[in-house]
Parts: sequence; structure tokens; C-alpha cells
Amino acid sequence: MSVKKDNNWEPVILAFCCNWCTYTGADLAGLNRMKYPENVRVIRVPCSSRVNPQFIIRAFQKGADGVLVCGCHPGDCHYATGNYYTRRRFMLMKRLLEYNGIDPKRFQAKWISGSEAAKFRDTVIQVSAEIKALGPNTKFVGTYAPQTATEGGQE
Amino acid sequence: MAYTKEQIQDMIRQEAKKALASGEVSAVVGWTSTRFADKTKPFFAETEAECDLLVWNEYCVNGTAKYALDDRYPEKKLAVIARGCDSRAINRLIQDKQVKRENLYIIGVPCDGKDNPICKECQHKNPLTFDVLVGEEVEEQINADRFAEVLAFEKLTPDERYDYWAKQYDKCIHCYACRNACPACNCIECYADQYRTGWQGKAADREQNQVYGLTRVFHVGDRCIECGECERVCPMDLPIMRQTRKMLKDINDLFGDYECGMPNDSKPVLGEYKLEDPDEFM
Amino acid sequence: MARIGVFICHCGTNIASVVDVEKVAESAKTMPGVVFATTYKYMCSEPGQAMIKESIEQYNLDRIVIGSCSPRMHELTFRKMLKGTKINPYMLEIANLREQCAWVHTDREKATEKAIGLVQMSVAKVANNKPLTTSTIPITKRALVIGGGIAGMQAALDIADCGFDVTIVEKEPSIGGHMVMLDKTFPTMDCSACISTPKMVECNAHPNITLKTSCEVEKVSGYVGNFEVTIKEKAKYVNHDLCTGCGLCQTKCPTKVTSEFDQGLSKRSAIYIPFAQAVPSKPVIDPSACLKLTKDKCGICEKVCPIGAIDYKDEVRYTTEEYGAIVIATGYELVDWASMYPEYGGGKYKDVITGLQFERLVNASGPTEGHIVRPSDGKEPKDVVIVKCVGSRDPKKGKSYCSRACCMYSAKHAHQILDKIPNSRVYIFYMDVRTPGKGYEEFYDNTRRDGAQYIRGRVSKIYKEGSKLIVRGEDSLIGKPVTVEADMVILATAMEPSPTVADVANKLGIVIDADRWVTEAHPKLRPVETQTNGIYLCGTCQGPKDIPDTVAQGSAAAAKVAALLCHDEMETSPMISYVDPNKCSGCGFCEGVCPYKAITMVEYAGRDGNRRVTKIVAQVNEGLCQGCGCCNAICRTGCIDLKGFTNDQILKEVDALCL
Amino acid sequence: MILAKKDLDQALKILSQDAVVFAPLITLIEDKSQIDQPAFEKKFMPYHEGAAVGLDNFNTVKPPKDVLFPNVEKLYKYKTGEGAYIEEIVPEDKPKILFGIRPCDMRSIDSMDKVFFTKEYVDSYYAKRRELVTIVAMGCMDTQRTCFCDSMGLDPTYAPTADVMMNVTKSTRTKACPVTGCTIPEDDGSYILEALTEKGKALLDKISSLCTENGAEEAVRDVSCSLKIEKDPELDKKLSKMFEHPIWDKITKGCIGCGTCTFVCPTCYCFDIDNENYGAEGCKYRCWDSCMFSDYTRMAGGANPRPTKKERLRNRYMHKLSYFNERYGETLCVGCGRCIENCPAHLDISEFIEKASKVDAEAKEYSEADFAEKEVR
Repeated sequence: MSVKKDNNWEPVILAFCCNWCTYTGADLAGLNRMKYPENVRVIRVPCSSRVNPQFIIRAFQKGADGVLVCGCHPGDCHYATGNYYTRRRFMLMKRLLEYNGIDPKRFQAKWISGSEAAKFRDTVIQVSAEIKALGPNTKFVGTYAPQTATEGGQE
Repeated sequence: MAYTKEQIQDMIRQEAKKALASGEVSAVVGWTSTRFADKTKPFFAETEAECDLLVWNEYCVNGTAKYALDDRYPEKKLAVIARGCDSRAINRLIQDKQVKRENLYIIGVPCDGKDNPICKECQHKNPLTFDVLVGEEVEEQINADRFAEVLAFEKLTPDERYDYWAKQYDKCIHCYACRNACPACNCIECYADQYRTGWQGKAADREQNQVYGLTRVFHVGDRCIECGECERVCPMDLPIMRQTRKMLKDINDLFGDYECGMPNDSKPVLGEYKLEDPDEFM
Repeated sequence: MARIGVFICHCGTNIASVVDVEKVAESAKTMPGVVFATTYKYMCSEPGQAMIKESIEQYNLDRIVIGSCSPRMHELTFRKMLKGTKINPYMLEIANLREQCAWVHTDREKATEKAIGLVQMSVAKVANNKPLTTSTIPITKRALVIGGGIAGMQAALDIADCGFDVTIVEKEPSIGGHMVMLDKTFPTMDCSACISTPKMVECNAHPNITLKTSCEVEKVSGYVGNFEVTIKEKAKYVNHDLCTGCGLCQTKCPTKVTSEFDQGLSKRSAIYIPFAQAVPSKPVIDPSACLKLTKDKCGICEKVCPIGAIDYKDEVRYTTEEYGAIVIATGYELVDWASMYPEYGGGKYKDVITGLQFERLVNASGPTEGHIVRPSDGKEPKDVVIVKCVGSRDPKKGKSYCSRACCMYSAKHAHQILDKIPNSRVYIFYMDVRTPGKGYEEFYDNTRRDGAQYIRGRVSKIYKEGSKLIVRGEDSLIGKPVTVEADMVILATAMEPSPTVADVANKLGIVIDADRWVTEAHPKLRPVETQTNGIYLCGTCQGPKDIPDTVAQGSAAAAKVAALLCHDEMETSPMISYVDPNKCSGCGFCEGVCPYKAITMVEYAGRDGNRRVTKIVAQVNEGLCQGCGCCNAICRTGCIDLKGFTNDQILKEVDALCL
Repeated sequence: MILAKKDLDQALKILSQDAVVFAPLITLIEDKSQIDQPAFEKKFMPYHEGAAVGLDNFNTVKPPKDVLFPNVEKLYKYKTGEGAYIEEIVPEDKPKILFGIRPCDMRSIDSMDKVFFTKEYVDSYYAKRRELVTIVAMGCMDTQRTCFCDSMGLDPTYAPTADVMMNVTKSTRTKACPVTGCTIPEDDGSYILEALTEKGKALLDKISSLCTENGAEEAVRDVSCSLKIEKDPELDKKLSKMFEHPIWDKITKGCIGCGTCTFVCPTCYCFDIDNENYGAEGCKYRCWDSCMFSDYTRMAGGANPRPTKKERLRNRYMHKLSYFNERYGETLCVGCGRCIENCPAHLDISEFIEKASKVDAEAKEYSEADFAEKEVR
């Protein structure tokens, strides 16, 4: 669940961006003053293969409505073979999350190279539009809510 | 002519005595009877007399392979009575470098299916690695609809699937029996035991159970030998295999036929790559 | 508890125009651990940095978050600034408020809200940063050059001139590579031997250079500054220490086999030096041709040798040496055009030769002492056809890339033919003529003025008719097929990497692309480095190029090596992985995924329960690890962690999402 | 007071008007993919209209202690930074009724009362919940094969410390339960309820309209467990001298070190405290912990006095059968048999009790052979 509840609700999307390609691409998008919605927050990781599947589960539990993992195109990873593992890991992760009831659009992965600034902008626009259509994420959201202290035992 | 249960039981006892007599073996891991007719329990026969307590009947359901992890640096060998699934579990432990083959003396026993729902889907009744084989090889069966459960479950709507799993993870009491019984879960110190590092809380509420459940699928998904121990041991009867089988099915579809615990098993799927892997993230 | 200082930069108006920087600073004050928050117009400027340093002292801060431009821009600047303060340079996180917030959003309120979110994530992460110190590794001041062609020689000479010890490993009996086979070089037409043999002699004579010919790299381990290389020395059957190079044995040797150096146009003896000006000019015995070694007959060379340098019992020798840097210069080969183009005769016709074979024909020290004759009947050819792009720019049949040098050397060949053979005629079938160097276009004009006939079109078929070779092609400018009766045809065949490059690259752990060219670290910014620290490349192993570019790359690689070897130690980035040996169960999955082979399984005196045991755990080699973190995600117990991007830090960043 | 079985639901409805009634409800686990046969789960849940109450046949897998000592209980909330506060989360003071628990579970609640109330420290959370709960104990008609409460000094049909004791009347005809095969009362049977405490009387008054006065009816008292074990009355003292006895190596070999026995055991009361942060806010919670976990006694620097499962299982048995006696004077094992039924490695505490009772305390080696189970039940 994200910050505001009224109709112009804004989704919170977390994007793990690989430092050498996608993060550079995002910077390039900034340099070219490209515009995209405000609801993506980027976490910089050295390589897309650094992203542990448990971060994704944690993100959904902490209130992310969508998660994006971006890295270099297979073949030109700065660390040579990093994104081959990313590819396998997140193709399986995507299907597992779908199997557990999370809408596949909420978890996406994309190869965005350092020069594809436009592709980064389009991806962000597309993903936030899709997730805005889906509405706030109710699955896997942590049961903790500060205002209502949930009573112990069977409820 | 097929041996009867009693004949195999005697042969097992002889083999156990021979192994103990050889002096190289510290104990023989098998099953012994309990005070209940329809239950046997894992048993370490360490003396001649105790070998006569070893039993072989359709209630020998417990996995014997993982007891090799109790002593990771043994002076003497450990003899293990291994059915088909146990031998795959041993392969699993060896391929994960947690147990050395020379520390094991494997007494292979072709298995005729035990009082365990997974046995009717078993594709490897005959042990794959063994030092000595007791009885005759039995005829294998190919389980055509190995992923029937997953395919049926996939037909549900996302909400139905989520509610189903949410209810299951509400039931889970976080006792880690599934982890301690699983041969693929063989770390010295599980991530869940280091809850100070913030990965996983200790509470048994739905949130922490979901983190634990899904993380375990990812940790063992590409190395699961489908022995069904996790579902057998779960006190709250959670359908754990239904999750790990989903991962195995995806691996089969995406990266080619895949069965773990086989003698020639290469590196786990998530630990290697092929240039021509399918790619949908362009 | 952490004492965090938050500094939000206006970046002139870049950030301040879209993001309400004061509001961000105000809300930063409420974040857990933040004791001071402020804004400034230009945080990266001198006064900006001074203000930060002063507030560190004043508020006794122990870590800082800077909300400014992209970390890729000024992370280094701010780290250098922190070096002057009591805070460790790595207790710093930068929130990207410019490129990924102010510049890409328009709605002021939402952009400010996002900026606050980004600062929150950086604050959550910095709370878990640990002070990191760069460690240093010693550097062996020796370099290894693989490949003795002009690229390898140039690199070796430049490195040696800087005073470092260099070893050249060359698989052939002599250094010199392909350049020494050529006759003249474009565009100045100076004789190739006259400019390459002095380099070879210089390499042999240079006190810092040791030549290891007939040798190959067997095994490479270690990391930048500390490579351990095992070199396999093939059996030469001649003791080079004794041999004076008098050449008696070569004249007496009865067996005659085709000479690889002369591209099969001449014969050589079993005990041979590849060519007259070979360096070292000491012979080796070809084990597959020598009668003594194959049928245990003859043995004349042993009898004849005045010093008794012949030793039939010679075996392969392995030597292992330490090197600080490695330069790969394995050069090129011509593609096997015969199997690619059966329509050009597929190698049946003796008079259809490659450019290199023509170079041998026209070379004064070649098999025909420079007389251009037809290899079939030795007559002087009158009409010569040169076919360009044979194998190059032809994805269906051969290679997709352009081999760069053929346009120029084909023009050179035409020029030489017209020069040497009076009233001869030269036809050149071409798609495009590419003259990308200084003096190249003028050279091409001269050749056309000399009478070379350039026909724009590809050749479809070459077949023999009588003593003539019929070349059928088309002239796309006049749009008609064209047939030329030629005495000899020279094919400008494509270049491809040397056959040994895949094996050498695998041993070095570097990446080669689909065409087996070695992949450079960055095509434009780091052309002579590979992705592995300490391993450099130069010459045609990286892609087709002509001699000027090759020599330039040789010197460039030498400069890079010198920049590395001139220090006694090398600072390694602290953002690398480390293993907690107590938690490691030794499964080895991390070792399998490490692109740099930086993880090895080692013994560790650990504890199992209350017993002392030696267990096998993973260990990260600080020199090799580049900090990609792939091993972190593979490790199930999470006991291998990447400093600077630890699991804890990223988890806290993800947790900060929910505020 | 006599209550007809058919009026049971009505009684529960009345009781749940002003209190949350926890009864052993049988719920169907819905599996829309129809892969497995429909599975049922029996758990103490708040009673609601139309719920299937399973007062008889088998006991619940998860013990009722969950109502008094929940597996996750938030202790207090806090907020740092601006507007900081610390606020205790008090259990809501809605009265509760624990309906239909077995004498063994009742005895386990007594043990927990001793732990949480005595020795100069009263656990406020447990005390609040305990005070709000009135307990209706249900005497067993039949026992599971793993029940051995009468060998541990309990009466399967009578719980002296409950607020209300409920038994099936002798005159009720019995039948075999279609699902589990144990004897259960016929639908036209009746229950006899007897108030043992003030709270019990108050409860019975609420449902007195449904009940009739007790004529000559008597409760079924002659129920005994099929699993009989010969327990040495002085076992706790004997065990305290057997810390280094070789029996421990043998018995604990099969254990796989999971926490099932501790989480299904009604008398285990260990808990761990942790906090969960949600930005600047957060809450402190306590949750069940298990002495069988490897990190239960791990100290700083990695030292662990109980490194392997042998030490941990020994500690668990010794606590149940010896340490608790030293401190509170009674055995902590109530013989409910849940750990025997659910142990993945099929270990059996009753078997251990018998062997420990028989074995010579000073023996230097111990072999299973001389204890071969002759008679298998």
C-alpha cells in the first residue's frame, strides 16, 4: 500500500538498476531531460546479478506495488557473465511469483544498456502505467500496520 | 523370483553385520520398529546385536541419507541403507560437497514403494550409487504426469492462488522440519538461523512464513530430488512440493529436461548458464 | 547510533528549480539517525566542500548523505574530500536528485516527495555503511607478451625501454609474425623487412627482453601484479645455447617439406630456420618431417654439426614464472578461402593465390627472389586479376566484417605488378575502396594513374581454360557481366584471429566475441585493455587492422603496462566480496559463478560444534575480485557479502521504501 | 447440569454473545484445484454460527496454549524522531471462553500458570489473558494410540483445575467415529456439566436455560489410555544423575533437530523477543522459540553450549522430566502424545521414559538391543 489512498493514488515502484548500464542509461535520460513519472525509485547495484530474489519478496512486503530489475544486455555485461545468471534467476522468479498470485506485470525485468536512455524512459512510463491500472498491491503486504495493533492469538 | 520382505530384511542384517565386522564402519543407518505397528524410526545400529533390530517393511519411510551430515568430519565410515530416493539424496549431498563419497558405505536396497504418497510417483526405485546391492533390481516406472499437481494449480485465478498459499502459510508453525529433513538444505548455518542479519524474522506469522517458504523454494528449487520428505514431515501438512515442483517444471520447460540427484548431475541450474538460454527481457 | 549529516545541493537551479530543496532538508532532519541537514548552492564546489567539512567537525558526524547529481559524477570527488576529514571516505552515500529526479520530473510537489524518498533510502543505507580501507597488493615488475609479431615486438620494446623485464612467447621458431613476410608496405612502399627485422634484432639484443620462441602459454593463474604463468617450450631438438647458427645442418639435410613461411610456395629442410633473417637465427627440427625422429634413419645433421648441438632426445619443457602484466598479441590468420569459395577454384588452380602468397613471390628474399612468376609454370604473368573482399563483408559465406587492410595492399600489389612487369595489365574487382589513412587516398590515385583497372563488382566464378584463368564477374557501374582472361589471380582474403586465440583467451579468462576477436574493455575509451585487470591486448588479435594502427596499439598497451608496473604496489578497490568462514559450508557455488575466477576453496581451521576441524571454505582473492556481487545472490547462507553493497545495506534500502 | 448434545451449538451461540468462545473447530482446507482429497484441520478457533465443533475424536495438532500464549504477540509500539512515543499494546480485555479442552491441555495450562505467575515475577500479558479466560474442560471418551496421560498421573476424564468440567453422561450410547474410528457419543447423547469455580458457575448460569437439573446421571469416568508406560516415580531424581549416561547418545541419534515437538507441545513456553521496524515506527513482539533450534543457545563469538542435537534433545527431555520438577515440583510432560504423533523422525518420549526408568543409572554403555520392544501395539 502506498502513501495516499484517494483516487489519484500513486504506485511505488522499486527498480534495481545495474551501475554500468541501466543506471548510466537513466543518467543519460536525465542529461537529455527526458520526462517520466515520479513513482520509480532506483537502487543502484554493481550488477543485475547482485539482486537476490529475497530482495524482491522483501520489496513487496514493505509496500512496493511493482519491482523492476534492469541490467546490461546479455553479452555486454561489465562483469562478462553476470547477466546470464540474472536471466535464468528472474525468469524462474517471475513465474514463481505469478504462481503465488502476484500479477506478472508487477514484477518485470528489462535489459537496458548505457546508451538506451529512451528505452529506460519508455520502460518506466509503461511499467508505472500498467501498475497504476492494477491498483495498490495487496499480496504479500506485511501484516504490520502501525495504527492497528493486531491482537495476538486466533483472529 | 522376487525376494520377500523378510528375506531382504535378513540380507540387510547380514550386510550390516559384515560392515560392522570390517571395522571401517562406525554405524549402520537403517530403520527399526517402534511401539506402533505402522511406524518405523531411523536407527543407528552400532553393535552386532543391534543389527538384528534393523527392519525392512513398507513403513520404512524416513530418509536415511541426511544423517551423514550429523558428523561432517567422521573418523570412520558411515554405512547407510539406501533406497532409490536415499541414493539420490546421497548424490545430492556429494554434489553439494557436504559429504565425501569415501566417508559412506552404501548398502543399496531396491525399494518396492513405501507407505508414503510420493512413492507412487517414484521414477528411481533402484539405488543409483551403492557399494553393495541387497536383493534384485525392481522394474522402474516413468511418472508421466510428474507435474500434474502444478498444471492443475496453475489454472486457478491469481487471487485464488494467493488466498490458497496465504492460508497455507497461516497454518505453518515455522518449526523448520521441512528444512531439516530436506537433503538439498545442507548448509552448515541456515540463513534463517541468522535472524540478526535481517533476512528473516523468527515469528510464525504469515509474513515471515511467506519469506521462508518462497526463499526455500528458490534455494532448493534447482536441486530438489523430489523425495517428498518435506511434505511427509510437515506437522501442519503444507503442500510444500507443490511449490518446488513449480520451479522444477519451469526449469524443465526453459532450460531442458532436468532431474536432480542423478550420478552425472552437473552444476545446479542457477549456478550456470548457456548462451542460448531463452530470453524474455529484451 | 549513527550520527548522519544530510547535505542537499541546489546544483545552481538544476535541482532547486524542480525540487523544493529546503523541504527535503527539513524532512531529512526527522529521519532516524540524522543529526544535521542543510542545503547549499554548489555542494561540489570548494566552499561547498569546506562547509561539509566544517559541519562534520561541528556536529561530530560519522557518516554523510549528499543529495546532488549522480554518484557516477561526483562520488570520487566527495570521497577525496572525505580523505581530509576524520570520516572514512566510504561512509558516504549519494542520492541522485538531479539526473534521476529534478531533470526528469516536472511536478514540483511529486518530485520533492520522490527526492525525500531517495534521501530516505540513502540515509537508511548509510546507517549500515562500514569504514572500508583500500588494501594494496605487491606488483611483480615483469611483463609477458604473448605473440612475437610487430604488435608484440613494439609493446615489448616500449615496456623494456621503461626498464621493466619482458618475456616474449612466440609459438613459431622465429619472431616477426606476418609483417616480416611482406615485401613492401603501403603507403610509403618502404621495404617491410627493412623496418621489421631491425625491430626483431633489437628485441633479441635488448637486455630487458627474453625471447621464448617455439613456446606456448600452458597455464595462467593469479591476478593483476601477481600472475603465475607456466610456459610450454616445444622440443627443438637443437641446443640453442651451443648452436652458432652456421647453417651447415640445413644445407646437408636430405628431407624437403613445404615451407609454411613461404605460404607453401617453396620447400624447406626438416632442420630449418623459417626464413633467412629469422631471429633467433638458430634452427629447430620439425619432428613430423625429420627422418631420424620418424623412422630413426639419417642423423646427418648430428654428424655434420661442428659443435654437437643436435639432441634427438629433447622433450617438452615447462617453466613457471611470475609476471605483473600480460599483453596478448596473438595476431591474425587468413581465412581458409578454399573451403569458403569453391567457385574460385577451391585451391585447385595453382595460379589463384592469396595476397600473402603474392607477397612471398614479389619479395626479394622470397622463393623467386622477387620475380613475379606463375606458381604453375613459372612464366611471367601479363594479365593479373585481383579480387577483393574474399570472405570479408560476406556474412553468408565468410565473415561479416571488413578486414580493413586489403583495399590498400591490393592497390600496392597492383602497383608492384605494373612496376615489375612491363606492359602488364591489372584488373581489380572491388565493392568499395576504403583508404582511411594518411597518404592512403593519394596512394590509391597513383595506382589508378599507373593503369590499374578498377572494376566495381564481385567475381562470380573463376575457372581454367587452357593456360588462361577465366574470371567471370560483373561491372555494376555499366550494369553488364564482365569476363577477364587472366594469367594469375590474387585473392584479398579476409583476416580472422589466430587459431590459438580461443585457447589463450580461455587460459587468461578473458572474453572473445562470436568471431573470436578478443573483446576489449571498452571499444572507444579502453581499446587496449581487457575486462580483466592487468591483462592488455594489442594488434590484430582485437580486430583486423593495418600496421600503423597495430604499432600504435603496441605502444598504447606498453604505456598501460608501464603505468601499472611503475608502482611497487597497487591499490585495490575496497568494494569487493569477503567470506565469513565460520558460516561457509564450502558448497563452491560462488566459485562456479565468479566471472574472474576470484574465489578459490581453501582449507580453514574452523570449528564444528566444539571440535577443531579443518573445513573447506571459499576465499575471495582481493586482487581479482571486481565487486560484481554475483556470488552474493548465489550464496544461500548469505556468508559472502559485497562491501559497499552488503545484503544488510540493500535490505535497509528496500525497507526505506515504505515510508 | 445436563446439556443435550443437540443443544450444544445453541449453548455456544449464547456464550459467544459477550465472550469470544474458542472451540476445537473442524475447518475444510479449500483446494480449488481438487488435486488432493479434501483435507480437514482441527484447531481452536473463535466459534461462529454454523462452525463444526469437534469435541470428540482426536485432539488438535496445535495446542490451545495459542490462545493464552500466542505464537506472535506484540508487546509495545514506539516511534523515534519527531513525535516520539512508547505505548504498550495491552491485550484487548474481551472475556474469552476456552471450550472443550482436554484434561491434558488443562494440566499444561496449570504448568504455564506456575511459570508465568510464580517465583516473584508475573508476566502481565499472560496474566491479563489468563484472568479473562474461563475454561470448560471436556473429559475424553476415547484416547488416541499415542495418549499416555494416565501413566503421567492424570485422569483422562477429569480436570480438577478447570472452571467447568464437562463429561459425556454414562447413559449416552456411543458409536465409532466414521473418520477416526474412536468411540464418540451418539447425537442424542447428553453432557453433564459441573462448575468447579465461581467463573464456572457464572458460565453455567448463562446457559442454564438450555440445561436440566442433574438427576441420577453420572459422568463417564472409566476411560484409560491404550499406551501404558511404566514410569519410575522418582524418574526426575534418577535423571538428574544421568547427565552423562550413554543412553543419550543412542536415543538422540534419529532426531533431525527441527522444532516440531516444541511447537506442538502444550507445555513448551519458551519465547524470543524481536522488533519489527516500519520506518521511524516499530513494534516489539515476542514469538515462540524452540530449544531444539541451533541458534537457541548460540552466544556471541559463536560459542554454543548445546552445539549438536544430542545436547538439545537431552536438555528438552531433562527439562520436561527433571528440571521442571526441581523448580516447580511436577513433571512438565502431560502425556498428550502430540510430539509422538508429529515427530518427523518418529521419536517417542514415552519410550524414553520407560527406558530411562528401567536402565541402570551408573551403566557405562547402553545398547538398544537389550530393550528390544517385544510387544508392538
